[in-house]
Amino acid sequence: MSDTYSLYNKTVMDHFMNPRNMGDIPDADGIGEVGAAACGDIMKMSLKVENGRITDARFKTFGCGSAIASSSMATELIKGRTLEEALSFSNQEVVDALGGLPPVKIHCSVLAEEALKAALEDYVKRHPEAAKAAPSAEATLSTVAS
Amino acid sequence: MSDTYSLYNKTVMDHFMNPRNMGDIPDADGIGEVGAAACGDIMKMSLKVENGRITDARFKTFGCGSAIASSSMATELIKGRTLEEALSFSNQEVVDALGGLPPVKIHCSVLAEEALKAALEDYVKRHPEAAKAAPSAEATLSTVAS
Amino acid sequence: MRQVYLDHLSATPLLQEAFEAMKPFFMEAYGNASSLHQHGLRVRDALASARTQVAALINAESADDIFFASCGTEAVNLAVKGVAYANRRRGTHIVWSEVEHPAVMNSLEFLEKEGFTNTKVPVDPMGRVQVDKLREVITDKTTLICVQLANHDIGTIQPVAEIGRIAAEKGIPLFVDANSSAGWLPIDVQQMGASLMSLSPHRFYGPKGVGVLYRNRRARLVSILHGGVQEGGRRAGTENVPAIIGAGVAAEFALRDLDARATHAARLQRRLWDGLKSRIPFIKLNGPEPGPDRICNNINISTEFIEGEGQLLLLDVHGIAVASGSSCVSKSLKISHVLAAIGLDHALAQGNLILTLGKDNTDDDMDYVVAQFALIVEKLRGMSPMWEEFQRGIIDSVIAPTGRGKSFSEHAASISGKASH
Amino acid sequence: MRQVYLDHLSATPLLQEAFEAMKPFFMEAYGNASSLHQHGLRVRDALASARTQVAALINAESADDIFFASCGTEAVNLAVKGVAYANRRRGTHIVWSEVEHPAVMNSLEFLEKEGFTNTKVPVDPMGRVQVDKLREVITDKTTLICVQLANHDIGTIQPVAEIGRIAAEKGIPLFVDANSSAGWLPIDVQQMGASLMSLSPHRFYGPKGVGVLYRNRRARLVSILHGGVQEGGRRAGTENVPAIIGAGVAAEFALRDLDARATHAARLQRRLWDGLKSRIPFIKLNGPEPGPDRICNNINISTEFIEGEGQLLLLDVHGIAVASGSSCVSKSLKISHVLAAIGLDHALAQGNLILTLGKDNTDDDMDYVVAQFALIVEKLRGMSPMWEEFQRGIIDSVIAPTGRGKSFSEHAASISGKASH
Ligand SMILES: Cc1ncc(COP(=O)(O)O)c(C=O)c1O
Ligand SMILES: Cc1ncc(COP(=O)(O)O)c(C=O)c1O
Repeated sequence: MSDTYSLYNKTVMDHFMNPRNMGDIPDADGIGEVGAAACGDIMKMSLKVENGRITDARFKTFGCGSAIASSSMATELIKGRTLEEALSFSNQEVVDALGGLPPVKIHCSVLAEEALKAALEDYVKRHPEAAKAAPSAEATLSTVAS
Repeated sequence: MSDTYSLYNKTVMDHFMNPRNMGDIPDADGIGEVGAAACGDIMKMSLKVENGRITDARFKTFGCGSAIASSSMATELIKGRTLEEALSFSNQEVVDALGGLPPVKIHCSVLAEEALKAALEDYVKRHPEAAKAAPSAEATLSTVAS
Repeated sequence: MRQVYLDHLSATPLLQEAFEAMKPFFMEAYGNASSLHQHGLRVRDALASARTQVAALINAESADDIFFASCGTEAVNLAVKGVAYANRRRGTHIVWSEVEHPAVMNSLEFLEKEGFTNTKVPVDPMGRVQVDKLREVITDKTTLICVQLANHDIGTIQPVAEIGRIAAEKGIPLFVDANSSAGWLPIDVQQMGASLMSLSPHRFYGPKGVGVLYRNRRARLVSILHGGVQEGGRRAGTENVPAIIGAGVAAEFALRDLDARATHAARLQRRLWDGLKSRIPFIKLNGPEPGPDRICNNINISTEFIEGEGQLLLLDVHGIAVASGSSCVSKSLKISHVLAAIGLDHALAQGNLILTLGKDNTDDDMDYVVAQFALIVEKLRGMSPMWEEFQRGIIDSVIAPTGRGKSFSEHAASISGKASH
Repeated sequence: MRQVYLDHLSATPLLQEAFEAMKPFFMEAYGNASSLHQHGLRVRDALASARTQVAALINAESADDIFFASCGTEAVNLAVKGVAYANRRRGTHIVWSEVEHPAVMNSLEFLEKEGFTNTKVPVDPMGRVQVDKLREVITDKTTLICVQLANHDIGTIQPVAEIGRIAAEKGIPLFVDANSSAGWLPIDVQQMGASLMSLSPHRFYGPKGVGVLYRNRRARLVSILHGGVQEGGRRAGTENVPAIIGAGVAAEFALRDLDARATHAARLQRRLWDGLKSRIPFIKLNGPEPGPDRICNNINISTEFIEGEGQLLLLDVHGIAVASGSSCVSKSLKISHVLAAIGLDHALAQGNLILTLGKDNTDDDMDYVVAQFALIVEKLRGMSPMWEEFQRGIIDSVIAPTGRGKSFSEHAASISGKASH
C-alpha cells in the first residue's frame, strides 16, 4: 500500500492492522456481543473487572476496518476505568481518539460503545453486588439492554 | 485550408470558390429569381436563348457554399441544351454532377432547378412564339410557376 | 499561411500545464474513484484537489458544492431538471430569458411535456434581460430562475447580480449559465447570489469531457443520470478522471490569468471591430459595444447582402476559423434564436458571423482578419443578387437605409412565395 | 512488492496505442466537432472513424447506429429512458432482470415516478435470468426489455440470444447492457437480436469519459440530455473528442485481441479459483463455475466468518487491488442487490470479494494472490467472533454445514435485535 492513499487515517489504519487487545479473556467477568442491524457487523467484548475497575478488555470483531479499529481503540480507552466511568463511555471518544471516521462509518464506533455496555451489563448480571455499589449502573444498563 | 478537411467535397468546393458563369447577361432573354423559404437563400439566373437552345447562362446567388456551387453547376449543365431539354432539368443532375451534397443541403440544388425554371418561364413569357414551337413547355412552365 | 483561430467559444486548445497534470491519469493512475484500494484512493484525492481549484475560480463556499458532469450541456440539464424535479411538490414553474442556450431552452421544452411550466422573459435590442419583466412573471410556484452570465452568441453581459437580489428576496434559486463566460469574466457566486452555476472548462483551456455544476447547499437538487452514488449522489457514472484533473488546473490558471487574458482579449476585440467597421460598409455589430456590457472576447457581426456560411468557408480557406448564427450553418436551417430575440432583421441574421477571441490571438491576427474579410465580402457581394439589386435601388439596406426600394425581407418573401423567417 | 490489479471491472489502464491516438486531440486538433471550419471538420472525420471502429466490435449494421455518451451509466440511462419516453404513447411497461446494474434499476425507479411501470424478472441461484418468467410478464404495453450480457458482480452470462428471439417475436426492443462484458466476450448485436446495447470502453482499455450506445434504426429513441443536435440529435453536448478517439482504438484492439485476451483471462480465472479453494476452507464461488456460463475475467467469492472490507484493505496493503459487494464497502450500507437476488446467505454476502482479471495479469500474480489471501483469511478469522463461535459449535457454516449450532443469520439477528438484511 502506498503511504499516501488509504481509506482511513493513519491511526485507524494502525488499529486495523495492528489491533490492540484482540482476543478473548479466558476467565472474563463480563462478555458482551452485539450486532449492527445497519450493516451486519458483529462485535464481542470481554472484560476483566477488579475492585470496580476494568483491568483488562479484549475484543473480537466481524466487520470492516473501522469496526476493528473502533473496537481496538475502545478496549484501549476503557482499560483502567471504573465501572461508573465506563458506563458513561460514548462512541464519540472512540471517534476522537481515532482522529475521525468517515461519516458513513460512525456507526462502527457506536457498535463499540454498545459492545462495551453489553459486557458491562453481563458483568452486573453476574455480579449483582456491583450494581448495588454503583446504583446508577443498573438503570443505565437496563436502558442499554432494551 | 487543409486539403483534407472541408465541409463539401472537392467538386463542390471548386464550384464554390471558382464559380462558373457568375454574373449577369446584359441582354438576357430570360431572367428568374427565386428564394428558398426554408433557409432564406436567393438565386437569380439569366439565360441567352438562340434558336430554341440555351447559349449562355449566368447566375448570382445569395446563399451558402452549396447554393453557390449548385447554381454554378446548373449553369454549366444547362448551356447548350434545347428549351425542351431544359424543361426536364432536375436538381438531381446538379447533385450528381457535384458528386453529392450533404442531405441538409439538397434543397440548394432544388433552388437551382427552380431558378432555371423561373428564367425559362420568363423567356417564354417574353417570347410567346417559343411556347408554340415547344407545345409541352407552356404546360410544364405554368406548373413550375404556381 | 497565417492561422487565426477565432472560435474560442466552440473550443479552446488544452493548456499545456493541464495536459501534463492529466497525463498520469491515463495509464498509471487509472483507478476508478469509487474503488477502495490505493488505485481508487489516489484518484479520489486528485478529484478533491480539482474540486477545490474549481471552487476557487467562482468563489464557491465549499468544494463540496462543485459537481462534475460530462459537458456544459449536461451541467445545464442537471441544474434545470435537477432543481425542477427536486422541488416538484413545491411548484412547477421556471422563469428564463429568451436568449438562453438551447441546453436550457430544450430542457425546459422537455419539462413542459412532464407537466412543468415556464415563462420566457424578453430581452432588449442589445440582448439584455428585462429585469422588471422578470420580476413580474415570478409566481409563488416558481422554483427556479435561469439566466446566463453572458450570451453565447452576442456577448451581452446580463444583470445577474440584480436578478440575484430578486431571487434572494423571493427565496427562489437562481441558476446562472456561465458556460460561455467562465474564465473570461470575474465570477463570485456568493456576491452574485447564484445558487447554481454551470461552467464549461473546455472554453477556458481545459479539456473536453467535463462540465461543472456549482450548487450551494440551500438549493435542492436531485440527480438526472441514475445509477451509482458518484458525486455525492448527484451524478451517477464513472468519473472522467483525467478531464476533471485538467479542469482543475485550467480553473487555477483561469483565475490566476483572468485579468491578463481579459485585458488582452478586450484590446483585440476593440481592434478587430474598429478595423472591420472602417474597412467594410454595411456591417453591424450585434449586441452591446465593446465595454462593460459585453464579454471581452466576442464579436458578433452581420454583413449585409451576403450570407454567413459562404463567409465562414472563405475565411476558413484563408486560415481563419469562425462561427455563424446563420440558418445555413445550423442543422435545423433556422437562424440563431438569439438573433431572432433581439429582433435582428432576417437579412442581417443570414449574414451573421461570430468571432471569439483567445489568449493566443495577436494584433497582427486581427489586422489579417480585417484585410482578408474585406476581400471576402467584396467577392461574395460580387456574386450576390441582393448587392446588385441594392445598387439598382430595388431593395434597401437595413443598416444604412437610403429610402429607396423595398426591404430585403419583402423582396425575399415575394420571390420565395413565403415569408422569410 | 508485487502489484496485482484485480479490479478490471472498475477500470482498466488505457492502452498505449489508444493514448497515442488521443494525444493530438488535446492541444493540436482541439476543434469542436460542430464547427464548420477545418478544426471542426478534422475532428468530425476522426469521430466518424471511431464510430466505425466501435461498430465493428459488436457487428453493428451501421456506424450510424453508434452514439457516444459520457460513461456506461449515461449510455444505460439513454437506452432505458430514451426508449421509454419515445414509446410513451404506445406503452409504459418495461421488463428487466433483478440482477441489472443500478444504472438500469435506478433509471426504472425514476421512471416509476413519471408514470412508467416495470416488472422485475427473477434469476436462478446462479444469477441466470428465468427466461420463461420473462416471457410471461411481457404485456402488450411493454416497450422495452433490459437484460445485461454478463453480470457485473458474479459474471453470469445471460441467455440474451434466447431473450432476443422472444423480443423479436413480440416486436419489443431488447436492450443489452454490455458495460461489464464488452471486450471480454464475442458480441454480435444482429445475431443476438439486440436493438440497443451499452458499452463501457474504460473496461476494455479505453479511456474514461466515454460510453457507447448502439441503437438500431428500428428502435425509437429520444434524447435525454437536451440542447444542441450533436450525435444525430440523440445526445446533446460538446463531444469528448479525445476519449471517443481512444474508445475507437480500444474497440479495434479489443476485437483483434478478443480471443487471446479471453483465453488468457480464462486460464488465470481457473488457476485463481483452483488455488483459492484448495488453500482456503469455507470459501464459495458465487455464480457459475468458470466455463461457458461465466465471463472469463470474473471471480466472485465469499469467505465465511469474515467481512469483505477488511479483506479488501489487507489485500491492498499487500499490493492487491480488488472490489467487494459487502455492505461495509457500499456507501448505502447494503449488500450488492445481485447477491441478495441469488439468495446468498447474508453471512456470505458480507464476506464477499470481486476479483476481475485483465490482460496484464500473470500466473505468478494468481499464485501470489492465493498465498497472500490465505494469510489474510487466517488473520481475519483469528479476529472474528464468528469463527470462534463456529469452532465452539455455537453457529454453523453455511458453506459446509456441520449440523451443529444456529445459523449466522439467526445469531446476528438475536444479538442485533433486528433481522439482518
Ligand atoms: C451559454 C451556454 N450554455 C451551454 C452550452 C453547452 O455547453 P457544451 O457545449 O459544453 O455542452 C454552451 C455552449 O456553447 C453555452 O455557450
Ligand atoms: C453492467 C453495468 N452497467 C452499467 C455500469 C455503469 O457504467 P459506468 O461506471 O461506466 O458509468 C456498470 C459499471 O460497472 C456495469 O457493470
